[in-house]
Amino acid sequence: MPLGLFIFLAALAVLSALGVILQRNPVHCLMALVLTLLDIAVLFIGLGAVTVGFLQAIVYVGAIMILFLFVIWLLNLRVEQRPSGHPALKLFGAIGAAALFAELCTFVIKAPSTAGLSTVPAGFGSIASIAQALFTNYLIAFEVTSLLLLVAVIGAVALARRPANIAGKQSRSL
Amino acid sequence: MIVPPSWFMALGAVLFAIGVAGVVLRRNVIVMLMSIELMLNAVNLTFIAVSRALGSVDGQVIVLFVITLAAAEAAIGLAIIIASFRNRETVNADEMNLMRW
Amino acid sequence: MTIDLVIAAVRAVVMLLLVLNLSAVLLWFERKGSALIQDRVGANRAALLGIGARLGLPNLGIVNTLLADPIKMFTKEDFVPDGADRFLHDLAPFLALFPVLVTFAVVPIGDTVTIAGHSFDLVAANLNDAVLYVLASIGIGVYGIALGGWASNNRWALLGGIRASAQMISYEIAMGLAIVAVIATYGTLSLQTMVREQGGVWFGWLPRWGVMLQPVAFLMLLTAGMAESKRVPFDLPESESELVAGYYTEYSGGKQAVFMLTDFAEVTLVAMLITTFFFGGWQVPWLYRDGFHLPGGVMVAIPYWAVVVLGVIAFWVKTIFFCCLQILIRWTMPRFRYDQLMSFGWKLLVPIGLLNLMATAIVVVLAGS
Amino acid sequence: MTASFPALGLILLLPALGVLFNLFLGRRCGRAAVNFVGPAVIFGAFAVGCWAFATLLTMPRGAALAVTLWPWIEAGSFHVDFALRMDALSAVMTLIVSGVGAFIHLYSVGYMAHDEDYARFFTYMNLFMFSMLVLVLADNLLMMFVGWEGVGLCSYLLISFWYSNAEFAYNGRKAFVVNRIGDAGFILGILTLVYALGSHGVWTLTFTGMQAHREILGTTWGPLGCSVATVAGLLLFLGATGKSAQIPLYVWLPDAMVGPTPVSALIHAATMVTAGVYMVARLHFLFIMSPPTMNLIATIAALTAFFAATIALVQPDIKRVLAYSTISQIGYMFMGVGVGAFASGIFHVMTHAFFKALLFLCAGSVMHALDGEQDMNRMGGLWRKLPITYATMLIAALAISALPGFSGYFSKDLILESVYDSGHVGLWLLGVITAGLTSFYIFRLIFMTFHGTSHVDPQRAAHIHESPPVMTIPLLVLALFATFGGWINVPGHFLWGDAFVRFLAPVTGNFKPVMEASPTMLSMLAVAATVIGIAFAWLLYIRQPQLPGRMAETATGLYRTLLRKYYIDELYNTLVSRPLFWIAGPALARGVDQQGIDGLVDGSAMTVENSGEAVRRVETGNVQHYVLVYLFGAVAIAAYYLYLVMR
Repeated sequence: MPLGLFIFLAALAVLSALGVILQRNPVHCLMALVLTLLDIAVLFIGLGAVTVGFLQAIVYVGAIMILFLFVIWLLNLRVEQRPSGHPALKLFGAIGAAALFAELCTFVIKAPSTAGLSTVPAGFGSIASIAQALFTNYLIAFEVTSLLLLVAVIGAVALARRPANIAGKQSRSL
Repeated sequence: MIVPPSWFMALGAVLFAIGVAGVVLRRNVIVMLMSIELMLNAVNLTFIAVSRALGSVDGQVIVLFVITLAAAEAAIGLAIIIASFRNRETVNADEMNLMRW
Repeated sequence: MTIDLVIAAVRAVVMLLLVLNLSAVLLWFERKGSALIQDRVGANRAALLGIGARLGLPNLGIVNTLLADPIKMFTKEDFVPDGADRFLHDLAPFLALFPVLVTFAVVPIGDTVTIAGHSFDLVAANLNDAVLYVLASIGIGVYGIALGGWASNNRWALLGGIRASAQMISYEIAMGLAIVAVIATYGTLSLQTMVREQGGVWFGWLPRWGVMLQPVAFLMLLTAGMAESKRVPFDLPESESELVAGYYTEYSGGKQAVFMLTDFAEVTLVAMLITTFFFGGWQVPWLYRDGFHLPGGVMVAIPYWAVVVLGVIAFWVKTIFFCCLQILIRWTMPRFRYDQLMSFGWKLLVPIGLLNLMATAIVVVLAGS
Repeated sequence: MTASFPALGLILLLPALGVLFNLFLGRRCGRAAVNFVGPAVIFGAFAVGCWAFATLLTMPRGAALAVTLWPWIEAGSFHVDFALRMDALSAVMTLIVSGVGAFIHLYSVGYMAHDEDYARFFTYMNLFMFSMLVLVLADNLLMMFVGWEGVGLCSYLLISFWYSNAEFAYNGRKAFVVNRIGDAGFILGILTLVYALGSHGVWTLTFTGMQAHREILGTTWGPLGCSVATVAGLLLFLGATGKSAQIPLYVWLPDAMVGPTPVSALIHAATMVTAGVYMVARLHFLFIMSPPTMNLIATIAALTAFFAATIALVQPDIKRVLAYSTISQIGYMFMGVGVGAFASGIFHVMTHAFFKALLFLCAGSVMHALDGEQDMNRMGGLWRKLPITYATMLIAALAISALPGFSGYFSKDLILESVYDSGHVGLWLLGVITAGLTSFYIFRLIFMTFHGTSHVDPQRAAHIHESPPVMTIPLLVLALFATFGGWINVPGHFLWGDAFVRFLAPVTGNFKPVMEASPTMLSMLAVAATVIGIAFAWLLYIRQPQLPGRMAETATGLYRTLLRKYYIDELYNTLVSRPLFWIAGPALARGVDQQGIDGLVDGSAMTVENSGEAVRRVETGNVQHYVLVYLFGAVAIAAYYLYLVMR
């Protein structure tokens, strides 16, 4: 990936991420997050993980974020009025996050510089290569994941379902 | 010039730290969930960078699993938020303290 | 280097212009087509200095649709209601249009050509993972509608937005299943490769079009595609009788024009995808690189550039045909009820898609072994 | 030589199956099934035993049948098989046990006819038979110990069979505890042998194996000064005193009489209590190597015989009289083995099994007629009403008092002769006196029960009835054996002389007399003592029934002492039980447990509670606080790894 492109994407990612946590309006936060995710998807593609990048866009942006949007609408969230959180909490939180950031960066710097991008095999990151890994080495994990999703679906339905008495009124809404 | 993977990792670190800050600083539970997604993606970015550096596809597979996990987590988390909102009429973390001593 | 950039730019721009103009043409088709169907005259007032009339030609309303309407729309006041989220309200239409337009980048409209020693396919961007790219951009397309509805600070708009996003997400799954079956059939993610796969014939006369292999997927993609474009019978997000105008109730002027443009662009996109997946894209029956090989064994030699041109023409003919088909359906069908819509998507299309996918997988494996 | 004879397994299998059936299906299948299966399996075992015995007879002297069922313990070079071995000795015991047991089971069918818990009863009985046969047929000491404990358990279960009665349950516990003391000795004895043999590299507990290496047993044992044989012998004999009710551990047996009478007959007269004798005979090679042990056994045995006989003189309870008589008879057996005449001891085991079982069954029949009455002062003049019982019991009495011609005569006479010949003249004298006492108390029992004027309270007297055939047939059969069972070993050389002893000789070795005396002369004396005893009984209880009472008044002290069994129970209570109870109660329970341990436990719980009370404030319920802590944890961990990287 060319340097300029990377710098642009990185800056965009950081800015939009900051937008996620700094804005007051949940929908704006969500939009910022969507932007971040797309940006990261592009970074994936730039790193040769083409399939994963597109999947990130499809699943994350196309589905999960919409879910967030729905919930925000369902709860009819507006701009937060009161300043959020306890000041001490904020202070320590900021300190902690900063410390963690410093440490992580140190790691990255200390890490054995794999600058020499190892020459990747042909079709690296293609859907075929991923499927190869997924259905051989990670087969069990794959199956278990399907189970996880099933459980999540059932759990979500069970949790968010309204009590039967008022459920009748709301069907056919929207 | 070609950007070394470590830069991507550094970017991942930044995003992760931002996500952490979001989880700790924001009261709105939904925004906290968003921040968690942010952290997950930061980690994903690192994974992808490493997989590129090592030329192995495993990192990408793991990212796939993480995405699946994120989907499940979002579904359940949001469902919980809805359920609790029905009872408490709030999405502020510091007002959801039923588990208090 | 620069020439490559130039070529790439040219390819992109050409494709974009083609699509936009086709959308305009489709607008005209729709006006007059609906008039035809409903036994009305339709747009027939505006004329350019009455030239047509003087020449004794019937007024086909071309001026109305292609000239007057755009001018009217883009000169109208751009009204933003109180309490609306101004930024998102402005952003939404373009957020809706953008993903659709970029999708066209991967649709191949012709065979390989060579200009000044540079040979390239007649497609804006020849991706290997084109199908994923299509799905991704369609997925992103939801936001424009949804945000447009939300940002208008209007109940009908919000309901329309919610309906739209729910509907699109639901039918994306059906669409995805159909497309996955196609992928399994051709074993590739590149649209250009798929089209090449569809060249040639079976039994010496039957064109190897995908619809022969995946009829179910074809029907599913047609249905889901129409649902994606939110047109009758899937137009609940903008159903006048229920929601005024749905998600663009509060839109007027240029931004509404953009929404409408999005509609027609989506129609075009669906048509192009169907063409590419199931009807051989730019393939002309019995036409090979060196000319026609008619079933009778007759061989008509044709220069290669002519072959390419024929292919491009064939592609647009097929595309326009499917656009017209959608318009026809739009003016023929009544509207679904919302629960019907959902149960149709989830309880009919998705299971069928899964079964189809399973069958495809089995066949592919057996054929492969 | 040893021949493989897998059918031996059947002898154990059949009672085991009986146990399973009665335990799980008994209730469901009903009384009839249980009444059939319970005795049937034992008769089956008896039949198989006879078959094996017959096979054994066809083989040359000293042969044995054996079968290894499965390897049991494999610990390094230490190896124990679950194996059965039937030589002359165990063959005789098997026949006694299964034969007598079979008839007693049959008798039980009638005796327990009115009890609701018949299934449980036969479960226990069969289990007892199984354990006893394991004990008898074991080919190694460890297996024998299993049977040993098994019979102990069954004895406990059956003594307190009517557990709803607190006293019965208590007596059961008493028997169990006393037996534990003896069994502790038994275990220590086994361990001693294992240790001693093992230290010489001989890792075996099979009797043949130990006999083969008996020279090791002779060696003096490191820890103590004396020989291995002495140490092990003493310990094992302690076990024997427990199981076979010898001084000092006999106290449980009289109280064990609260169990159902068939139990008393089978377990506490015929079979289990003679296990000690069998064990000593089985390990004769070990005991012979330690003269002090042998002398101790003989002495204790003689004292027990005399001592128990004296107590039996005055007991009013019919079963207690028999119980003490059992103790004293076992004393005779131990006398025999104690002086090295093992065959004679086993011989007496056999005859005693016949007549004592018969006595108990007759007593049971009497009680059955008087619905449960045990006090002889409330009986009398029953002989017309219970003719069969009377006849058979009379035969048994004659047998036990060793009148010539009856089985008891041959065995007791053989024992006394051997005792005399072995040079223990004092013990012999004691034996003779005891013979007199025996005949006295047994005929006292007969007279008080069947003769004289009836003291039965009227409403009972009305419906006194002879027992049903299912009970009387065993009586008759046993009477037959009690009469002629002894003839198998007629003394001297006329007829088939000493067949029994000669049959056992290869196993138990021949008895070598040190001083010869004319057998006839000795038996004359013994018979004389017997006759005198009978005469006294007749005088006191037929001729002048008022005499005993007067004697009791004149010699109050002596009478009370005997009546209260020399206050032995009281003695044990004060010497052993009380201190133990004190240690357990005030000292340990209240002192250590309630103050110390409970204090610790409660204290810890209190600490936890208080600390929890203090710490719970941390649970603010606000997710973000937890996240914050979590975050700092992550920071710390990352810092640690950072430190590792930096280094």
